[in-house]
Amino acid sequence: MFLIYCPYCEEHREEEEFHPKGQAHIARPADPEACSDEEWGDYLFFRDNPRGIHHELWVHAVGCRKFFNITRNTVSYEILETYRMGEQPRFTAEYPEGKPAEKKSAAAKEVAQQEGVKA
Amino acid sequence: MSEQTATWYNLYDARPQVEVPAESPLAWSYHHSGRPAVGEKSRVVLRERDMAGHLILRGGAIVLDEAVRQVLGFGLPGRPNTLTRDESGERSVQWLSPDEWLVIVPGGEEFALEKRLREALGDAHTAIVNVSGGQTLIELSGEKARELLMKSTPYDVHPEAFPVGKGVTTVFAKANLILRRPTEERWELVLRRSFADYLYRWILDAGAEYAIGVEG
Amino acid sequence: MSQSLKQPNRLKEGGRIDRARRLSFTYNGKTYQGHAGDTLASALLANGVDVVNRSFKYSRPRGIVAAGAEEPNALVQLGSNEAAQVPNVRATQQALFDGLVARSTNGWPNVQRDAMSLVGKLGGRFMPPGFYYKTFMAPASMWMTYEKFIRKGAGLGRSPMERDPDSYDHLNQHCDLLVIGAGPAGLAAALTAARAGARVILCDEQEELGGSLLDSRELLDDRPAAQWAEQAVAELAECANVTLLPRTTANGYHDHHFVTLHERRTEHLGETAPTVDGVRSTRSRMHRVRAGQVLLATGAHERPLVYAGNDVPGNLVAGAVSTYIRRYGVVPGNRLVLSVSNDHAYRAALDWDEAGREVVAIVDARRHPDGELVEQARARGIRIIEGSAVIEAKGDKRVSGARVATIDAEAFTVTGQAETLACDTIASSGGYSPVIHLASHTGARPTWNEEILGFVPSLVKGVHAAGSARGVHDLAGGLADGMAKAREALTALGRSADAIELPRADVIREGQACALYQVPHEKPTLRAPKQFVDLQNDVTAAAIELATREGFESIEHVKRYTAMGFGTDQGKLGNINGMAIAARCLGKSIPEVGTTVFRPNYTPVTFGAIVGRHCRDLFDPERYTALHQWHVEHGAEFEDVGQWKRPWYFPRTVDGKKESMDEAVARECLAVREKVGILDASTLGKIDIQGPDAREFLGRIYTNKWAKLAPGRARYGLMCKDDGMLMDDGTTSCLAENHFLMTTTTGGAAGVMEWLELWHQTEWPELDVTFTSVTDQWATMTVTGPEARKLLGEITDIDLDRDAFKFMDWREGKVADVPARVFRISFTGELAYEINVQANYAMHVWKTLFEHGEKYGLTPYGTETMHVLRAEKGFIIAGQDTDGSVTPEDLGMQWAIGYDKPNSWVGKRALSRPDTRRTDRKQLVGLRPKDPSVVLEEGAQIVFDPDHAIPMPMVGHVTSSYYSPTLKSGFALAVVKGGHQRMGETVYLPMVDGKTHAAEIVGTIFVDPKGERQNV
Amino acid sequence: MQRYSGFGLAKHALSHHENWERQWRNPTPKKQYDVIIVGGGGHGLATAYYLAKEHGVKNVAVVEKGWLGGGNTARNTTIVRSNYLWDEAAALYEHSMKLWEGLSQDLNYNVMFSQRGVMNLAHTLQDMRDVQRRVNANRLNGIDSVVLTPEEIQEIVPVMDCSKNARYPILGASWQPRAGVARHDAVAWGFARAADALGVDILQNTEVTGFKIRDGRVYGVHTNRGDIEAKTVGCVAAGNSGVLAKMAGFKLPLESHPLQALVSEPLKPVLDTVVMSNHVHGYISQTDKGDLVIGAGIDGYNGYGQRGSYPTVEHTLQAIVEMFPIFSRVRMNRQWGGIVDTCPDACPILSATPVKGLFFNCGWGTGGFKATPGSGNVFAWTLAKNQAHPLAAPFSIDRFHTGALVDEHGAAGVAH
Repeated sequence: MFLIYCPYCEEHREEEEFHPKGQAHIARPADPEACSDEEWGDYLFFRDNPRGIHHELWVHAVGCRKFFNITRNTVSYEILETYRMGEQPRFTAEYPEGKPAEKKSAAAKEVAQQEGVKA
Repeated sequence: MSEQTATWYNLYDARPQVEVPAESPLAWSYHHSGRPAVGEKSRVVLRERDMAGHLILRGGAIVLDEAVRQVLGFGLPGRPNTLTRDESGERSVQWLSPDEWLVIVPGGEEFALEKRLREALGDAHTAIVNVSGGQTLIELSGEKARELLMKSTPYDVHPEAFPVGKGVTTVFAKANLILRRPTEERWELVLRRSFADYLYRWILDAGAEYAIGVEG
Repeated sequence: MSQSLKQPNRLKEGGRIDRARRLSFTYNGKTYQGHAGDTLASALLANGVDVVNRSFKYSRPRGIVAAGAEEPNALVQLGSNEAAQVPNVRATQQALFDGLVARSTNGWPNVQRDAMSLVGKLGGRFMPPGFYYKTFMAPASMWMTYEKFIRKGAGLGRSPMERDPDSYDHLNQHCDLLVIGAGPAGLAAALTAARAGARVILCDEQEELGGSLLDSRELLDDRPAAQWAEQAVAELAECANVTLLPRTTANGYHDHHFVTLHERRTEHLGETAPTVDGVRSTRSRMHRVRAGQVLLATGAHERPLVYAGNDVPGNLVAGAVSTYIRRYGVVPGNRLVLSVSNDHAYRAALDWDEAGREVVAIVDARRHPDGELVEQARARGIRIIEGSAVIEAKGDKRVSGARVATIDAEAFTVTGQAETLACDTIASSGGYSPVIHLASHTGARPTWNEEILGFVPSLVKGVHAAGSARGVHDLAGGLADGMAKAREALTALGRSADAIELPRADVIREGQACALYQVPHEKPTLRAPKQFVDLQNDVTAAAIELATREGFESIEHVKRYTAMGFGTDQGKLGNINGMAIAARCLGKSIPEVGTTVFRPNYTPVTFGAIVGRHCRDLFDPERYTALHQWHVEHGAEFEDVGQWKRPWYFPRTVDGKKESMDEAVARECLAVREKVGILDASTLGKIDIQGPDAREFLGRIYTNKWAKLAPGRARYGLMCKDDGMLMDDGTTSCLAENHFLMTTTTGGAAGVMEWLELWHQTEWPELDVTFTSVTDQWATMTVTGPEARKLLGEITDIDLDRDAFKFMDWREGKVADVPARVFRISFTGELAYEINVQANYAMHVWKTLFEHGEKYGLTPYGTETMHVLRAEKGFIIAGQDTDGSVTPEDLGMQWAIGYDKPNSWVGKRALSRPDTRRTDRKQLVGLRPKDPSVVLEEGAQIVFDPDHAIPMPMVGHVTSSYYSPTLKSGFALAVVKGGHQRMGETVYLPMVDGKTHAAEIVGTIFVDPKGERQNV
Repeated sequence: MQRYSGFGLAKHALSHHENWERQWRNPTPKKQYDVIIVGGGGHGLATAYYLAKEHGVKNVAVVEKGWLGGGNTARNTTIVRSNYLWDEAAALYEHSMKLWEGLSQDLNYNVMFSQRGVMNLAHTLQDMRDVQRRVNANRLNGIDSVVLTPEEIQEIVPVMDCSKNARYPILGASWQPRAGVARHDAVAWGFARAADALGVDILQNTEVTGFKIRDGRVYGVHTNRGDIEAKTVGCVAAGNSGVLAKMAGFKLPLESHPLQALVSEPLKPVLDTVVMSNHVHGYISQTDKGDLVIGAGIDGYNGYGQRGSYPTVEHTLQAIVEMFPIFSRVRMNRQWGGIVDTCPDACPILSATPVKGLFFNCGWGTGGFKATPGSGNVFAWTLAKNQAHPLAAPFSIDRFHTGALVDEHGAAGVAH
């Protein structure tokens, strides 16, 4: 059973609170009517299925109900990072140790997040 | 409140103005499963705080924080998974998600609160949803309350991980609920109406070895 | 029933048993005595019981071999009555309690004289590995008969045939450090972490914490090691941050340091859980532990040597001999021959000697053993036979002698003449295998360590191993290792722990062990007497050799072909020996042959403990509406819809006779069509939608248009997935300009809620809109029928005038003094009002309606009547009339598709794919059976040509079918290929009973096609 | 090939089993074959066997990265049935069922196919409609299938709780008497031995690292033991199909998920048939050795780890104890996970690909084991004739673009 860091609740929670929702970063074509049948079929059904680093969409179903992304190794099941919608992963198949350039901006983002609400 | 907001949202007081019989979500459970008496050996005590006012607020934190402060006299909790309360402890606001909070106030206050919040919010879009009939709040206390929770939820309820002032939505048995810890001795569980009987039966079953008693 | 009071093998003193407490127990119908602190195994040995079972395949007599979880033979059936039966209990792990009743698992008529043993003796030769695959094939028709006999002979214990009287529970635990195993390394680790203030859980599978310290010969701080263990446990017990769990087995290591610990809470007390203060205890408990770090201090299992006749009762592993003597005060025989490859095992001979019984000889495979323990044995005058091994045990139901010869282990040959030593016990040791099972569960492959001649665990991040579990077998080393690894673990958590003062242990110099697994015999393996590798599955060295000859070269193939390691012990004793034999046969090294993968569970776990409290009436939540009590009190029969209990129908009892469903439904239907009925519709999903972009969002998520829906109005909507297939439907009302109330199907509520959030959060975050579930907030009562207006008019202040409050309008007002939103939505085709009130007041409103409704003939109806009425009107039920392969067009609902909306709403693009454009798709139609008395079967398949041979081309099926009391006829909804173009055609429905029904394709609306009745 | 028989067994016993032959060779890869099958599981070995036996194509290599039969063949719950809802799926699985019925004799290897019947329980009114729909469809497709009442169910499975006070009472079931279970490992071994005897080279520990593709056509594979050439390559690699497709430069509509199963300790015979319940989520049968074999649901995330989530196991056992309260005191011995490659419509892909000469047979989801002989048979035909077998035609990759799915998720709702 996974232990998953929810980037919105900002703490680790048990897998029982989450649902996996397939591959992350699948954008719906901007103009579906302009898509060929082939392109539409690809969008609907064709997914990466890597052995190794994979980006997944999950939802914190029993919790904050927010969707977010997980970078996870599909063999070891190690979770390398979780990140909010709209953000890009640091760990990718190309950069299994993390993209060097983005480390700084990720840190900056964290500071921004912590400011949050002025209580 | 501006005239426009009045046409934007349906403001609606669901509570009758005259006295009519009301039933908490646990009415059937009390009837059907009974209420074991609280006795000397009871190491867990359950008490329902029924008929309270429950509101869900959804929107931007900064705007809402100001409105809530203005109306309730205290602000939104600043961190995830925490709650703020007024001095009496009867009114609380709990973080549910980055744009969602649960407000619990004494029964009957919720509609006035909703109206005043709407006024304070002006044109800012915020959803306020009255869910007072859809859920109820129970309290668990006693030396074995924490162990009973450990039987039921995978969330860590150790004081280190769950200090006073914390509140989370989590898995409980095969349902989910909101679990909060307003004071050192007391745990609060917010149950959804339709799951209330299942959860009540679960809690009685899990609490049997602690001679659980139900107050009221 | 006979009785035995003597315990011939019990020592006068020693052991950790409570001699003052005598317990009596029954084994195979005979009553024996033991003591508190005994296991069933130690008590049986104390009583001189040699044969405890018959083997699985060959029915050979078997005795106790080990003292713990690795025991392969001593499996018993526990329980004095049917409901208390527990099959396959390992006697070495079952604490003795007074009144325990056990039988051996195999053996008929009894273990001493077993009928099947003849088959084993004679037929054993005809049962090489894989023999089933090679025979029983002719004639083909006989296989099921052969199989019956094979099944009868197989299996170990038997399932109870009555319901379990006990209950079980779970406890969710969280800790910084989970320490598994409370031997020297585990105790040192737990003390280190506990003193540093960390949250620690320490568990051990044995009855008492202490592990090997409990039967150690060694001293700690000049006192028996067990005393230090007691002191350490006492200190830990005082720590608020420490949870101690004896009798608790870590049975599975799951992802991210989630470990399940099975605590046997009462199995040492009786066969069923005791009642304390009127409350029955749970029999066992599963701790679901989420640990920050895990330390495996699981020790090692001793490997026996594989020699001929090594399964005859009286053959034990050396360490077990010490355990029985030192922990239980039991010597399992009189005359011992010890066959070893290492120094460590000499302890067994020293203990035996000290117990006052004869050590015939120590047979050491090494040419020049010279460690301290060897010297001690020599000093006592024990005969040591060097460069040799026991090559064969003699005896039938008990060892009678050991054939000993010099061997060349590397060349795998016997080099000298065998000598037979008279003895009744042979103990052997081929080395020690770290218990790597839990580490292996994580997916990490163990690696072979040539120095310790064993696999050591590979560890994923956050897992640590200490002591024997990673091959550090000496006491001082184990203690130090436990402390060091605990400190490492806490450092990894960002904490720290100081070093603690460890007790002083003597360092015993041990000589190098030699590699010995299978002992050579004068005869080649295939011809030698059976040399057992896996005792539980009767797998011999010859079987492994044969498997490799037949081309099974991967260790996984060998295991599967021979069944090695597939027993309830998962090959704890035998696997490494089996791999070594396979390696020898294949001319490879052990690591080349492969590693073995262990899976949970470490030892078997009761289903009940895994199930916990989630059984019986807590198996799955039952969801109730606010009106549940009324339904129960009015005799409703309930239908399961998702987790909801919905009233299905309300049978009446007239003159003592209860209506059938058909009778009740006919009455309820007519009541609605002719008078007025009421339905509890509270289970429908309800979602409150607010925001400036709410309308835009609806326009994108629904297939139809929402731009112009005015406040006060409601509209029916269809929701598709992006593949164009219908997903859910329901009405949505405009409460105010930026405020909507959506309804969903009962079963679809949670899914739709998540669906809305998915699209909002991932695709259209720019839309300012929020969704809140209000399913539980509102109770919904549908009052419907010609008299509905009159009835409702009596108790509401809402103007119900047909022009003031039109069909598909909603109004707010009071009903029975309770604020209500009333929706003129009809799912029955009749005049209908859906009254929504805050659920706490629902019962009051419902009862008030009945107070006023009697004169109108107000009739409660359930889901079945609702279905009939809606089907008469051609209204679909998503999930019944659709199945994930039906588009709105297939349903003939083009009127609800906004082809010209400005956005490409969800599902639109998919409707223009080649397959969705086909005109011969299965389309929703009505069916009228030619014979009006026929109610077609739901699920009946439709054909055009009923005379076609099988396989018969099918063109659709019946999705909904009922008898209509209004039409006085059966009628149905169905999907038919190209159905929309086939109105008036006849189709056929061939049924199981051989009959074929004919039906006419008609429109889907059977009653009031113009919709006048709902619009009055 | 030595023929196996009871008499032969006795003869070998007298010579101390010293003269048994290898069941298959351990050949050195040739440079070139007519056909390469990638994947030495049940389906791949069956494909090779039928290529050699029925199409005379004997110069065939089966390339397996580990040990043969080591994937899902070794890790499934061994259920064999053909009572699928849709015509296309039913035809394919019934074709397979007919091959199962003579398989032991055909292969001269007892695969212990035990036709003890499979029961799919219905617990809700919608379940019942689905059962009736499927049974009616099965019968018109010539597949044995009946609807059982609770009383009939109780008679076949006396140890199950068929009472009305269960949380989800059993309302009925579908029942396929010809369905049953088989000895999974033996299926792989039997096909391997028979294929080997016909000349097929089974290359174990040989991993495909890439495809040789030129001008849109395949002409061989790269492996860790060197390049091997062939103009026709069939990939039958289950969970690893996606990885292979990526090597060949295209995507498949597949996701690989963990599917868990577990066994109890061996028990004396107590359950004589296969019982499946989709509603409470569990299925169970008893092996000839006495273990209760219990299947769990698919985990929702992608995974190649041969492990799944523990709560899945908990829920499965809750369902089993709900149906069989007497098993509460029985103990679970072992659990494991397979990797199932699933298509969006829960049906397989038996298809040509954008690369000429390269074919894929995958996406069997939870239906793989029962399809083994049929899948191999149909795929062999497809490879030999370079065109889709009529039974394979509906399962082409194209369907995910045209929309012509064969949606077994739908009303069938029956997996495994």
